[in-house]
Amino acid sequence: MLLVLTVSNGLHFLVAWEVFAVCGYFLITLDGNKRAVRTAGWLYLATSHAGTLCLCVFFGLLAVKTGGWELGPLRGDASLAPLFWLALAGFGIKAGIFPLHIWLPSAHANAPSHVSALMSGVAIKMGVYGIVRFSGWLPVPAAAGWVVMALGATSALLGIAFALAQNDFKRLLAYCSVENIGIIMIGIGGALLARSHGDAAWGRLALAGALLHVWNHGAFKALLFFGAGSVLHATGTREMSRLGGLWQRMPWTAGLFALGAVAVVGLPPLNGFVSEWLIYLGLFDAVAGKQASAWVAMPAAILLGLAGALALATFAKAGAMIFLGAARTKSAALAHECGNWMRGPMLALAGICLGLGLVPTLVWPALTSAAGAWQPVQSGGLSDCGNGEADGQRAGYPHHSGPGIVPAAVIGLTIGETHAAKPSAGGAPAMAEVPLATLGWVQLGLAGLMAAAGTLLWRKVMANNLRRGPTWDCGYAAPAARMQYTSGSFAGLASAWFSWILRPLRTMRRVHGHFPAEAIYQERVPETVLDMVILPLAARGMQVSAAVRRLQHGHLSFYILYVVVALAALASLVLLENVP
Amino acid sequence: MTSLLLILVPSIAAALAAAWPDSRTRPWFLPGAGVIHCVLAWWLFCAPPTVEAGSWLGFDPLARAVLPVVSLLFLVCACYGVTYLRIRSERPNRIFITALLAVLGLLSAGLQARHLGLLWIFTEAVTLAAVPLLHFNGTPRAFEATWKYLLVGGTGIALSLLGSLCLGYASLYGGGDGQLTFMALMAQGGGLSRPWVLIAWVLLLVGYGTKMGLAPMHTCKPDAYGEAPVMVGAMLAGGVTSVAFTAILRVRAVVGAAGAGGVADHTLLAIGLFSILVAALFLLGTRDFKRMLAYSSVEHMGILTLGAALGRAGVAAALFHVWSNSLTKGALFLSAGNIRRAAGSQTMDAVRGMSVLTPRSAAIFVTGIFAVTACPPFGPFFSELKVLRAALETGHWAITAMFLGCLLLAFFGLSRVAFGIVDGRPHPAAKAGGTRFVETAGVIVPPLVLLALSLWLGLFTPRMVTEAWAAAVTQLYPN
Amino acid sequence: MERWAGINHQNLNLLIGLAIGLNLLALSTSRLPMLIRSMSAQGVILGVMPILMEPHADWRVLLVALATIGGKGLFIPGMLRRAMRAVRIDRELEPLIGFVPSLLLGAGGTIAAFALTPLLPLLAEHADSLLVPGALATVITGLILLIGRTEAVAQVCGYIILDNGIYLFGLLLIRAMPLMVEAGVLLDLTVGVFILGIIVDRIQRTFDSLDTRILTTLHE
Amino acid sequence: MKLLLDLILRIDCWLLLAPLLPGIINKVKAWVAGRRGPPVLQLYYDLARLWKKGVVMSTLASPAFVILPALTWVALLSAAMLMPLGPLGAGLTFRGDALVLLYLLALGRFCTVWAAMETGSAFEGMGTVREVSYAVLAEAALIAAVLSLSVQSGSIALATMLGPPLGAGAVLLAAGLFIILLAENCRVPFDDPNTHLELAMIHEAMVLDHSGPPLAAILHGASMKLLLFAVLLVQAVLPIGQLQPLAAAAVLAAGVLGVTVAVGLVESLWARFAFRRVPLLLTTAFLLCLFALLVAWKGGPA
Repeated sequence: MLLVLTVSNGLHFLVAWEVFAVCGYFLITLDGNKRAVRTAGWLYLATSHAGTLCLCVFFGLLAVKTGGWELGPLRGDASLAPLFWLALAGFGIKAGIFPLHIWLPSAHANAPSHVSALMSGVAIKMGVYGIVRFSGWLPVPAAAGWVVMALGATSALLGIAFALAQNDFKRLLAYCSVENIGIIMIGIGGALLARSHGDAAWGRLALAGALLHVWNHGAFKALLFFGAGSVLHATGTREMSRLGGLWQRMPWTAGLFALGAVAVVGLPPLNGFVSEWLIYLGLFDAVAGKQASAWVAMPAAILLGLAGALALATFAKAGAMIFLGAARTKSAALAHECGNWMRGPMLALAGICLGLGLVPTLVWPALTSAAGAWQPVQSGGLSDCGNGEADGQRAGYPHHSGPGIVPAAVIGLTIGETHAAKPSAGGAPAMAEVPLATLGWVQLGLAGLMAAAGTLLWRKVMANNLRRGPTWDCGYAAPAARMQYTSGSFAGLASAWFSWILRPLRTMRRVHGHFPAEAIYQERVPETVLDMVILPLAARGMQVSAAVRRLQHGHLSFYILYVVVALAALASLVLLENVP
Repeated sequence: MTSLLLILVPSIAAALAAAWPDSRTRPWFLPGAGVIHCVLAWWLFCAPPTVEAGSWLGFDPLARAVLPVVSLLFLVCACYGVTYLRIRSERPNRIFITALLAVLGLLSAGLQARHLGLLWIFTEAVTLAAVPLLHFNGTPRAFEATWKYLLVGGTGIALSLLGSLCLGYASLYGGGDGQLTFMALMAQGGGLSRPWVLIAWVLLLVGYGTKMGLAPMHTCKPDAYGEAPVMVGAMLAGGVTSVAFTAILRVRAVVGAAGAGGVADHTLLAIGLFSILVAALFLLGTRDFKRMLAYSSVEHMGILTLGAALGRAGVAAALFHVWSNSLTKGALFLSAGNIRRAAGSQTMDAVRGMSVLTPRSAAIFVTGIFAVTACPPFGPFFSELKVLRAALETGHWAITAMFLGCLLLAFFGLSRVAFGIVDGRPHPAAKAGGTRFVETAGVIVPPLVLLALSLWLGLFTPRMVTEAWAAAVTQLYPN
Repeated sequence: MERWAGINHQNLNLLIGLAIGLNLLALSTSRLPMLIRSMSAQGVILGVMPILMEPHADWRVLLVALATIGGKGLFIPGMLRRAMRAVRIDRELEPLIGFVPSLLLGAGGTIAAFALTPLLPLLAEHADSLLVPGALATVITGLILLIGRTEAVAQVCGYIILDNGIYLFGLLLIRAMPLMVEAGVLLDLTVGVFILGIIVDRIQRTFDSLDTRILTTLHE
Repeated sequence: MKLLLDLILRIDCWLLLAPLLPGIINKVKAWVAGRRGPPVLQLYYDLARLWKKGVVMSTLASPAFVILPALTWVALLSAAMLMPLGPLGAGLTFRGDALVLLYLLALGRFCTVWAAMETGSAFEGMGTVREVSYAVLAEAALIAAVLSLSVQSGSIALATMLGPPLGAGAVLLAAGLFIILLAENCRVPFDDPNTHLELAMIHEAMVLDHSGPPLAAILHGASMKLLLFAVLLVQAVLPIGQLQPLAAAAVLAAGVLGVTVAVGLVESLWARFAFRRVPLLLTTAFLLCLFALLVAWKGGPA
């Protein structure tokens, strides 16, 4: 995988890419005895292969146009621009941008949780890496920025809408990855847009935000998947409607999951906010610029806000259904806390989330240099308040690798590689002024204040005498665990607004008559794109295949007839070309 | 002279094997002849002899670009065959071994044939020599497969004879002196009668295409590959098809010289793409993993044909693909044979969980499937990428898109079947079967070697091999 | 000399006409012995042709002629008769293409062959010969039999008639093609048909029938 | 030193003045209804009493149940610190603080929601669902409002965004922000803070189980939020930045008072909406803000 990041030859890139994809398959199917796991793994493999073929064409065309497999900045040749679409499709499948995400939910849900963490944290980022890398190296078509941003906004909104409607918490996290990729794509789209509008400074801002979000998402999503993994390990179910009240048995997991949830929703003072904030700044600048790009940036900003609010609902639901309230089933009531070996990595990841949130300036130099390397500029100085404080990260990049390699290192950092970053020597990028240091102080202050106020209130409450009693529940005499809001009912209100795309499948039996039978209400959200588009298409393909296979019926006479028919067909082809 | 030895050694070995009294030691003729043949072939490969322009037989650049890999494939299959025949000691092996050795000799002859008639004779002879190989198992199914192979193949062969005669008549009509060597025909070039050349081309393409197994003439292929012993399948898929392909290449060169190259390329393109498409559709639904390999072979024959239609770069890529496909397909056939033997069945419905029963063969099989579906870093990936690049260079956008779409479908089909038989829990019946198949070195090492060779070909394509392909292209496109 | 060639030419065309007639006979008959007989007669006729075409009876020409007559006229028909007798079936019961349609098809093919031949560029010496249309008609007949019949014996006959057609065409090149090559081709064909005969025999013994419609176990 | 003093003053200002607003609203409502109503300072009394009381906590809830109200309160207070107060300016101003403010509000919501779900009560679940769902729409409207301010002023710092010259879209924006204010603070017609029909509540349903000091924190936080939105509304539409400091302060105070009275009047004259009509109203607010944005973009100086 690291190979993917470091090669500078198209052929080697493809090799590394595909080997990495195939490894992904074997990781997903580690638990290969279950049919669902195998299906999910195969779906992953198949879509991934489709993406690789796109990339094969991409690199093939690149090689045809440039005459070799060597990669490098080629921004001069405008005829290469249409290739961007191929790269977008190929890398987009890996990244899981919305209509191409079909493999992602089931793969993430069925893989072992640490693998899900790795995939969500790193694997799908390879797609992002590809898009960033090649949009930086190649000229892009004029519409690229618009399309990428539109795709990103769609991914963000629909990804989180699907996440909200899920009952399987790992699927929820997977769809949330679709959302986060969408957020990253919004940032990248902003950068592309800025480039096509004369290299506006806000583009870099959006790109820096996107890259930082790559990093952040890696940290908090891994944390959440680890948390999900320990819940799965403890209770044996992925259905949130069968859980509840786990905080009592697994306080560590609950706390860390809550932390991850705050981070993923993008709330201050954690890291998710910092990157979203940067992307917002880019978008707001774009809108305030009143250029044509504002027409895209404006809806993108609003959709980003919508997605953020939905994410809040989603993770409030996830946290509440899994950890809060009363246990809904026996297995949830008998859960046990994960061991130290599971807790350790979670603590480390939580530390990263906290650290990146409170001291965002740590990564700033790497981000600016990456954004700069993406598009070197001739003029403009780095006007960054936070730059001066980042002296912890001052080792050097190998200079021979050139500026092009820097984005790789930025992503390299996301997976815990101890690369150290330093702004590359080649050209200081013009970055809009960003009070990142101030933001850091605000976040730090906020965290401090929260800790202080929380402690204070707790002490006050203890001093005032804390009593325990049953939940009041408006005086209802016999509250039961089954009366709690379930995952479906929690999401019902908001996901109803998206039923046009979610297309939930309902089974309902109402209470009827004087001696009613048991009433039932079930709702399941399908994989809409997969179930309603891809599978029907696949069924059609299988029909064609079945029809063609019927030709191989075993009757020799017909086989000889086929030979004669082929002869006639080829002869008529030749005739057609030779008769004027 | 050494090039004649390539034909003589297997022929003599075949004669000796036929006369050898002991059926337990007779299989050793296979690797014996294989080793000598392989050494000779690679010696000639490294030090290519000069071939006289008018000679009827010779180790010319095209033979040099194909023969070594066929020889290598035979050697590995022969080694596998020793173990295989020991397992199948209940079947008489005299005719089988004789025929297999004869096939090797005739393949060497067919690849080296530089004369229109001679080429046809050897290709036909290979077809006939393969017949005893197909019904080795002696089951009704095997006879049925043989019957179909013989009649469909025979029809193709008849058409290619008619085509050869037409090409000869084209030369005669154009004032040729009856020298029907390819060099002479190419030298005659525009002097050949165009209508006759075109008629000949269509007939020869269909005829040799039947031997290659291009759709829709592929119909006997799944039956034959499905019922024959696996190393025979490997030799058919890697060896016989190569002879037919070189035959098409040689004829294409003549047609090109006669000024009808464009038409020829269009027909090649059409039938190549059609083969890929049909094979992909078959692969999507097939449930028998040995027949699946046959369809995959149809697909790869389509890729070869496609490459042949794409000019110099395409032909070089296609020759590369001959190598990578032969080696990879060989590994697949041999490992599939192990699985077949261990599971006692060859359909997906009855075979499951082979990663438990035959872990090593299953691993080789799955790796082979990845290799043959053009996953790097194996040979087929690089050769197909070269075909792709050739297609892109010549600006065939729609064809590239179709080609890739079909590759994707083929991947779906192949991976579906492969994982279907490898994963899951084994059938209780297969587990409890009386004589358990043991994965000895004799049945594991050969496919592994082939897979390693495919990997080696992909990662470190030797300069000398690349040069051999380039030389063959120069022979086919002299100007 | 001139006259000799002229007479031979006439005789050759006569023989080819005969062969075409045999084609139609083969297409129309439902009785397998009749089919075999017409096929073997065609083989004998074809075997005589090279002797007529080559005024100087070379020993190699003689060899080719003898091999053709022996193989196609005697040996293979004998083998087929034996196989047929073993299953005690002597007629084609349910052909895929009926006898009248196949006869019409064959006639149509023959007419088309005659109509198309003038379109082909032929050397002057072949222009008024029936070789080319005769060859085409025979090839078409062979293909119709191969496709239309379901008895293995009939299919083998069809294949041999197809070969006969190609052999006829090959006579165009009898001067150009070195005889060694011609002999090799002939040998191949003979061996091929011989193997066909063996397999027919095996099929008869394995399945106790020669109806190829039962040979459809192998399918998708 | 001066900075510290300023900060303390400002905190005091927010802390002390905020509870006045609910009192005023209640007074207005009583006045319209012809009652005497509770004293304006009623909330102060309530807070003081709650602060001294003990706490009953559900057996299902974790300690976070008690701590989270404090975090909500801190989030709201921090948001208040970012809000400029007319001539006084903000406690802290930097590029992008508007977004921080928005997300601090979201943080406050998240903490409240989490605490509500701790109890496992169906009623709290109900309130939570409504809260997070309607917040989605309110968030979109709010972002659109902030965007329009940002377009108008060309800045993303609240200090420069607020107090603009009277723009063409001011009326639209005022209407939009006012609806958002009602929604975010759970006032009629979205929610009825005085009702005791739990089924019909949003915010109140979420805090049903709270008692003692945490409830005090929640109530005080809610009043701060109300003040925050009132200040935002006034500064967003009135040209306070163009006035003399004293006049600006007076206008600001008068504006806030006016908004508060308006809220009281709305509560007196309107009934609570059926829940299915709530999205409609919020969408209206969003569209109002969006139109304000377009007007600011196309109508304002380039």
